[in-house]
Amino acid sequence: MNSFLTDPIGFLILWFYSVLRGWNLPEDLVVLIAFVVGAFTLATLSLLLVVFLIWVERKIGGRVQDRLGPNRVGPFGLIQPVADMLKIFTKEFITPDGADKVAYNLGPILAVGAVIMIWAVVPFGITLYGSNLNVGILYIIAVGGIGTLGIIMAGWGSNNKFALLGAFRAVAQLLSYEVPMVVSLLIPVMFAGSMGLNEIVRAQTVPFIVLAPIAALIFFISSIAENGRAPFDLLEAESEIVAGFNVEYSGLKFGFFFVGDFLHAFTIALLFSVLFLGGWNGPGADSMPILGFVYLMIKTSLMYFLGLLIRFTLPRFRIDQMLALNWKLLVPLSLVTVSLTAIVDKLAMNNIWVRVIVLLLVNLIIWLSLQEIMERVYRSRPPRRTVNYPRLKPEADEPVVQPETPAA
Amino acid sequence: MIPLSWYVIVAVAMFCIGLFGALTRKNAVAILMSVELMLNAVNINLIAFWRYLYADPAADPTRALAFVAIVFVAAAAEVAVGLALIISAYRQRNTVVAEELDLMKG
Amino acid sequence: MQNDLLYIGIFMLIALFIPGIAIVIAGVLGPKRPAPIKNAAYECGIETVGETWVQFKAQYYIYALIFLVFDVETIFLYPWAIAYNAVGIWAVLEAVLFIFILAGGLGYAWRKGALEWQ
Amino acid sequence: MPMQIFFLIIAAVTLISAAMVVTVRRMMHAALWLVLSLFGVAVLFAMLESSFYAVVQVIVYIGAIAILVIFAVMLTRHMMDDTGRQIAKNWWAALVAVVIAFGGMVVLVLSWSRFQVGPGTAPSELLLLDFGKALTAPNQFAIPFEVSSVLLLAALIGSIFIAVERKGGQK
Repeated sequence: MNSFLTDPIGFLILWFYSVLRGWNLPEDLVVLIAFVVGAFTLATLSLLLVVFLIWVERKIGGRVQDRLGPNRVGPFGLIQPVADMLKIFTKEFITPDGADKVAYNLGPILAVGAVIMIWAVVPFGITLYGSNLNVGILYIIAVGGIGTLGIIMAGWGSNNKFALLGAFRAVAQLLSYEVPMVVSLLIPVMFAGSMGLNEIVRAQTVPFIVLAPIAALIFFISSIAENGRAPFDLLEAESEIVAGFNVEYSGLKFGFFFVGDFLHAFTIALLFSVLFLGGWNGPGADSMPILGFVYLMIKTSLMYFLGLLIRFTLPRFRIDQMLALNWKLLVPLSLVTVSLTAIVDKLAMNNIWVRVIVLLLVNLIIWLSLQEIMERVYRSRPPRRTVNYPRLKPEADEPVVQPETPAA
Repeated sequence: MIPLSWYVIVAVAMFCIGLFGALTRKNAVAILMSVELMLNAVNINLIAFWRYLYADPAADPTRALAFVAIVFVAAAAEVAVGLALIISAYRQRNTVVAEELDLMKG
Repeated sequence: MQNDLLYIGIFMLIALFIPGIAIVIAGVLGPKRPAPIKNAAYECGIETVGETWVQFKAQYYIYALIFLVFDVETIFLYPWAIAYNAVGIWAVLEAVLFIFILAGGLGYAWRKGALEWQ
Repeated sequence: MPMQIFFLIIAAVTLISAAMVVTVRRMMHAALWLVLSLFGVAVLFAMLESSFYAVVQVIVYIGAIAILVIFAVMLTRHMMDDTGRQIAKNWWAALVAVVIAFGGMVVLVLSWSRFQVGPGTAPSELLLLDFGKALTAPNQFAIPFEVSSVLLLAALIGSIFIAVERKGGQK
């Protein structure tokens, strides 16, 4: 009973195994059934979470922008997403003429499936993880590539110029921002000496954000861009390319792109907490695994809230700004950060506090020199060309023409 | 258990399919895709032999892994340069049919 | 390790299966009343002119190219990062050299103006 | 036994989609079949307990190379269209040659007894650590390590040089 109080989910899993073994099944089959049930539960939970996340996001978004958010259906509008879900489930699918059926239908499935797949390797607690894959981080990157493929299939399959143009843009953005993400993720792997997410969490006696704040920042920015949210929401810039790669979708197929989007926003917060904020580490988490889960959720909610604040306050980048930010700032910065961190950490003594101080100093130096360089670049730029728009105010010597007042 | 020969046969079959494509396809991009298939067949072979014969620590298992890494690099370089050439040729000659790309004939 | 991979495989299948089955269910529940105008490609009310799959600029291709090269480096850098705690300073310097050779490619693209959005 | 059935399914999917790559008429479909085939190879890697290369296969081949191929298909789409022959006229000669080569190699594989072995000891968890060490050890792969970065650099510079549109050049 004690075990149930400190680690209810792990207790349930063990109980489930013992029930299966009680049926005298062969061991392989027991493992297989347990895996299927576990995977199904986790995937379903992640999708159900989206229903809640939509409400949270709309409510917080409303508050940030001085609106109320959903407030009609149920208390505080809590039932709103359920109503939306029921509605979207019963809408008609409109498949455009000349669409490539297979690519068109696989697109949304891959886009949302790729986000769910990340959850397979996330450690939610000491005992609570799907799979302790020894190449967890590379798996996350690989799954991101599958999502990119889903978008390109959606854009190409819909037989629409806007959709294809949107898909090209989206893929250019997703590919570009994968580079700084891959490079900055080297740092947690370096410190932990493993690519398994469990080992990375376990290695964080000091959260890695303290050891490598710049890498954490790069990871955060590039994962927002991977998610395609403001300020990086060029993939669905309504004002520029009608809606991007998903113009031709309707009903649930359209909805799934947004399910993927909402879930991805939460997932990057989760990953950030696992990789840089210490995951389930916290006082007392070793003896009471459920506490670790609570810690992780608190950290995740904080990061999720931060992401929402960014989303609802910043305006959208132009496409050239978005690409320049990546290739001319984040990629070089991540390369420099990784190199310097690797060298300095090797030279620093193995004492954890010496490392913290030295690495913080290195990060500070990188940051200050970055500021200095950007200042210089900004100063050395030629002044902005001013365009001679037609003036609204007349010249001094011109006769002032009063607008005719309409007859009363 | 799956014997090694199964993997080798799959690799051989894949290599032959890639070879067939490289010999018969007219489109230059398709030829590149076929070459990718052949390189993949090589990788299947390398990893299968690594797993069956050299995985135990006494036999220096890292050697095969380094080989595979080099094959990956070669494949990436080949695709990058090959597709750039195709795009450039397409821009100049407006064709991607390999037989019509006879710039060197003068 | 085999078990971990098995779980990943099952999870990937299920992660694709659930959205797929949801779309099938929604297709059964929803009405089906296709009409020629409704099924036409959406281009702000104007009829589609010319082929849909028009040409696009090579700029996108160049970004994908640089991405490919940086992606391949993961094969080498991630095993190195795992071994980071077990190797000496020279190995670290080798990896830094590796990174800087690659950064040379980025610098070339920059100077060539290939990173400029036109 | 279930392992063998699973292997046969995966091998069939991989090979059939590879065959579709070389025969299908629309280039875009060929690229999508290529993705499926590459994914099948990744699963084969996973079955060989090389999780690292299984994942790298997805990252490099599906995430990057396949996307690059799809881009190239779209960029050059105009002429390579789906009408007209996609296969050279003397395809049957190539088919005969390939089948003979395949048959010969299969006979060779089946006749040599060393190919009939089962898997050796499972690779240890520490293998990637060893691989990382070996990559930078001067008496092992330090030189291939650096040379491959030079190769990648050369490929990048070369392909950018070729692909960048020259100003004022012919269209």
